[in-house]
Amino acid sequence: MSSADIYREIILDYYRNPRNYGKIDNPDISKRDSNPLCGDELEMHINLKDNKVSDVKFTGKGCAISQASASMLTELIMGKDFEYVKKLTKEDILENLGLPDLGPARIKCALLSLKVLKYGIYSYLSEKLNDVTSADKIKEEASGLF
Amino acid sequence: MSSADIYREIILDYYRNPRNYGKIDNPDISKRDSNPLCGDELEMHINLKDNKVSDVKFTGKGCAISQASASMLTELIMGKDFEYVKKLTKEDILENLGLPDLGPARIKCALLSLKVLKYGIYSYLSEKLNDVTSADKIKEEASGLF
Amino acid sequence: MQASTINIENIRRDFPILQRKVHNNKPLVYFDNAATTQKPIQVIDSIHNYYLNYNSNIHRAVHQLAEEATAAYELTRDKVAKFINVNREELIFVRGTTEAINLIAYSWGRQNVQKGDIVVTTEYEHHSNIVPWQLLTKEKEAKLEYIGVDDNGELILDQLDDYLNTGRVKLVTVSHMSNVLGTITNAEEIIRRCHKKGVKVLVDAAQSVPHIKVDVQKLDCDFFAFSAHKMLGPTGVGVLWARKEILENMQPFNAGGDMIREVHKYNTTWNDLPYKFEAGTPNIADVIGFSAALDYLENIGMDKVREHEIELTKYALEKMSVIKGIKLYGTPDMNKRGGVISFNLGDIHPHDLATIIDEDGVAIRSGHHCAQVLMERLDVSATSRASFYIYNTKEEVDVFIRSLNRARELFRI
Amino acid sequence: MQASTINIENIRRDFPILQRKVHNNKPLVYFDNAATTQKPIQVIDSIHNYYLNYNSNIHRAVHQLAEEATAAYELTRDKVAKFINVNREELIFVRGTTEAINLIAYSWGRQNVQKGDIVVTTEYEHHSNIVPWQLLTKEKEAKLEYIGVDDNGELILDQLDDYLNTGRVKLVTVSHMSNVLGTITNAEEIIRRCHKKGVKVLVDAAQSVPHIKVDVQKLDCDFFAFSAHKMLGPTGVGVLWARKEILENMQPFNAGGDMIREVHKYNTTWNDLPYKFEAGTPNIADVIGFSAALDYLENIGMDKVREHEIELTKYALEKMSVIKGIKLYGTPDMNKRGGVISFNLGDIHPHDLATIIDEDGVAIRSGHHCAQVLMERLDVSATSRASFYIYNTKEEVDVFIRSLNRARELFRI
Ligand SMILES: Cc1ncc(COP(=O)(O)O)c(C=O)c1O
Ligand SMILES: Cc1ncc(COP(=O)(O)O)c(C=O)c1O
Repeated sequence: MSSADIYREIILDYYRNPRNYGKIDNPDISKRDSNPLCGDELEMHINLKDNKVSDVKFTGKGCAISQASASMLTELIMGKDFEYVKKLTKEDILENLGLPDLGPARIKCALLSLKVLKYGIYSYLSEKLNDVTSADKIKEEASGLF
Repeated sequence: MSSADIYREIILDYYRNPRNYGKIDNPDISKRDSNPLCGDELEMHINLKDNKVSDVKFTGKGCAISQASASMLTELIMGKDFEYVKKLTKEDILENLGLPDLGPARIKCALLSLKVLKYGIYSYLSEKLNDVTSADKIKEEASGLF
Repeated sequence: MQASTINIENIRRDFPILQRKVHNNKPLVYFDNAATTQKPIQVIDSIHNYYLNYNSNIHRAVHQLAEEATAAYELTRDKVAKFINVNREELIFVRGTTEAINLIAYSWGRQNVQKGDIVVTTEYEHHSNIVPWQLLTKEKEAKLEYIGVDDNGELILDQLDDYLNTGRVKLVTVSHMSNVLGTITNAEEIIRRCHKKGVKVLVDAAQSVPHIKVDVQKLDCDFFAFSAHKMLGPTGVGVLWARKEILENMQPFNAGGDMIREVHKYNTTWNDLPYKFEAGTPNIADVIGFSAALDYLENIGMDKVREHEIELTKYALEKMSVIKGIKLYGTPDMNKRGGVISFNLGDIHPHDLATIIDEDGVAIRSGHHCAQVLMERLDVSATSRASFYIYNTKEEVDVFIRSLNRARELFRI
Repeated sequence: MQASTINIENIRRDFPILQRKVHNNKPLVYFDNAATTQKPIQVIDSIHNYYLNYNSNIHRAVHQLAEEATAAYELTRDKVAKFINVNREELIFVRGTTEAINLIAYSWGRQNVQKGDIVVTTEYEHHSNIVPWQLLTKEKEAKLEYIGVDDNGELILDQLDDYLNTGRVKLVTVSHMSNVLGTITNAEEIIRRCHKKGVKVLVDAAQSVPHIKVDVQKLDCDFFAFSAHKMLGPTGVGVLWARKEILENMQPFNAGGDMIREVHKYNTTWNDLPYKFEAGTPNIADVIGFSAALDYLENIGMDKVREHEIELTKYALEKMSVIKGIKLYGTPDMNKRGGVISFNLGDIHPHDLATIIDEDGVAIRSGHHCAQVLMERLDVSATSRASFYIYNTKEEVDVFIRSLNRARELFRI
């Protein structure tokens, strides 16, 4: 993808005016991670109600791709069934971003938010729900992202 | 030098029937060293009387060159002035051995005996005679051999 | 074409990779030299020649290949010794600066740093000169302290005095040139102050030896480390120098073949310097290849290298400073900086910037540059960094500038 | 010409050094393969090609060269993983077997071996698998014990049981093939007995992986180490494998760039596996070159490699055994030995022998082979050692035998 394709108006807008930026007090799910290669940081907070995402926020520092990706991800999952959220794939994220063909150097930026989300769900499942089997599965998926 | 030149009758004879092989009880000078590259070992014992070498013996394990060199060196210094012994050079040893043109891989074998001798004199000068200046000079020489 | 003091056309011909085209046939503009430099054909061929003609393990065999390989390996040691003006027996080949610093931390550090002692580093160090000391001071219940960086990107030496006055400092460890700001450390002054108090100094020369003439005896430090791959040499080779008295009293680091004198079941004695610190089969081919890199730099002359970089950096700083929205880090005083320029352009994240200008063939680095402590100090998460070497030209700077402006437009700044 | 199962003429054409003449125009007969092997042109060209076309530092930059170099470097990890059948995230690139073992001793050893514990090694280990454990057990006031070697050159496994029965053993560390005797260790049996008692096992595979097919998962050991330069690869590259659970609980060894997640002034977190254990710029070019070596061996097939070496070793042992005054070490059972032959000829010291036959172009190793403990066990100060690889021929063995006889005559034996 050429950079003109990547840095479209919408990505820049989400980068500069991130939706759902902030924190939640005592969230059900809370996770922070960083990309050791580039230093990008991301923290995500989620509340669940009736097995749906009732609130979601993120904070972070990083490139336009990682921040726009995080912000768009929060919009994507807001109000959705928890089952749906658990099943999100790499392809879902890239499509949601409108960047299906990112090269290997930058795809990690786009996927950091999904990684944080999956690790957050892992902690939630294992620590709060004691559902070790599902937790391990999602941890596997998270570590396989990059 | 070709190996036919190196392994002359006389070297083999000194290798198989080393002169002055053995130990001295309570020698004035006593030193053991080994060549870390090949594992050759050598120990040398010397007695001095009236500033002359009154007795010298060696023991060791190693190749024909190192053992013949050690044995020939003992013969060379027996009865000699200590001053003469202190001044022996690399060239003296190689000439005494009849191997002036040894290559870099084997010259260390020929010089191990001189190295042990010089380190022995160093210990003697510094510990027994308290002659630090001469001792340091000879230590320099020893460590410069290889 | 170039007003440069070195014949840059000739030099560029020696670097085949500079003929390479990237992305849609753009000529490569390689400005990532602080990360690793390109290699002249002389270095590449020297490695090739080693494997084609005299590859062998070294030091212990008597056959001809082993003799030739050993001689060539040890010749590099002689050349390095001459290059930085030290004795060959004090020179230890390692993988790189990182391993050199870890060797000191493990061996000298664990013997000499005790509970309550202080190790002083600086806010502009590379992670390689921070994390080993974090591990050591944690193990020993000692303290790690930082000399701060002022707004010009220079060390605040008054803070050094404060630490020294505690009387608990065992080591001051400082990079000779910042890999982010390009600041050239006043190492002589630091060493003078430390030695007055009997404190040892380690100089991380990863960014200095490749770019400025360094005489280690004159510098008078105690430990000195750098990497071959940042000065035209192969990857996998670094150099540690330390004073003989220190090395003699240090325990070995890695143990194994070559570093021993005699091994018995329950006790072992060590080989002479420098071999005591080179355990196992070393990186023979690349140490030999490093010789050619040293020859190449000596041939040009380190003064000329420095002059060329000053000229190029001045030119680039001038052109960059007028770009709208740019923020340049580090001192404007060329006497105090090398050919490394860190910057940020508007709110474009450095990764995004690097991606955009990569399309124009320009290779720069973006991120924290293994200097997260400095990033915190500068209050940024990352910077972009262009860094120059002997084969770079003003024309390449022009391409770079044009590309920065394209990025600016893309981000509507 | 050769009854060999591999096409040796084709193979020899890939190794340019085999065309070399030494001393007075004698063709090189290279029998020093246990020290280091020669490299096929595919490996040599792969390194050349890296420097000519895509040299760059890896992992952190986004420009095109960095992307290409990173991909090639990580591809080697995939290939190694496949070659020994493990997961890529458990594979750490180091300088060689020596560094791999030291890494385990420093990191895992210092965390897990306590006062009074026992580390068990064997009498036929290389210094690299003895001295690190001497240092560790001394520091920890633990004990180092040795499994003895019988007159056939095999380990006396009853002694292992005695040690295990003490209940104090933390680690058994054993070479998979002796670099002096060529004995192939019954590692499966050792691992079985150790795991029954919950004891970890390190396998030094420096001499096995290059010569026999090894499936690490089947072997079921806990740590596994080998060197690229002994299997057609470049110098300066080695591999450490360990189980994920173990690596995850291990402290880092060297600290610096690339192995961190976040560095703050007073605390730092680690990168994921395997990067947590790869600090600083690695030996990029040579790791990439190692890929070509693995391809080369896979192409021939490790079973074929083994067959060829058995045939050659059998042939050499037959011819050598009738030389007057010769003493051969190790087992005559070819199922239990690799292509390494240690011997002594009359009272000719191995160094003298090596010098003499070097004149005929034959490169063998002489000395203690970094196995002084074994030399004491065999009650010799040194042995001569001929060791074979895929490019060696029976004709070369004939040259070697003639040369041994010339040495015998020169020494009047
Ligand atoms: C100042 C400084 N120190 C240390 C290092 C580490 O060097 P290496 O990665 O070669 O070990 C670098 C380069 O990355 C550096 O710039
Ligand atoms: C059995 C064994 N272990 C360890 C080593 C050390 O390997 P390296 O020198 O590549 O570190 C060797 C080779 O020298 C060896 O033969």
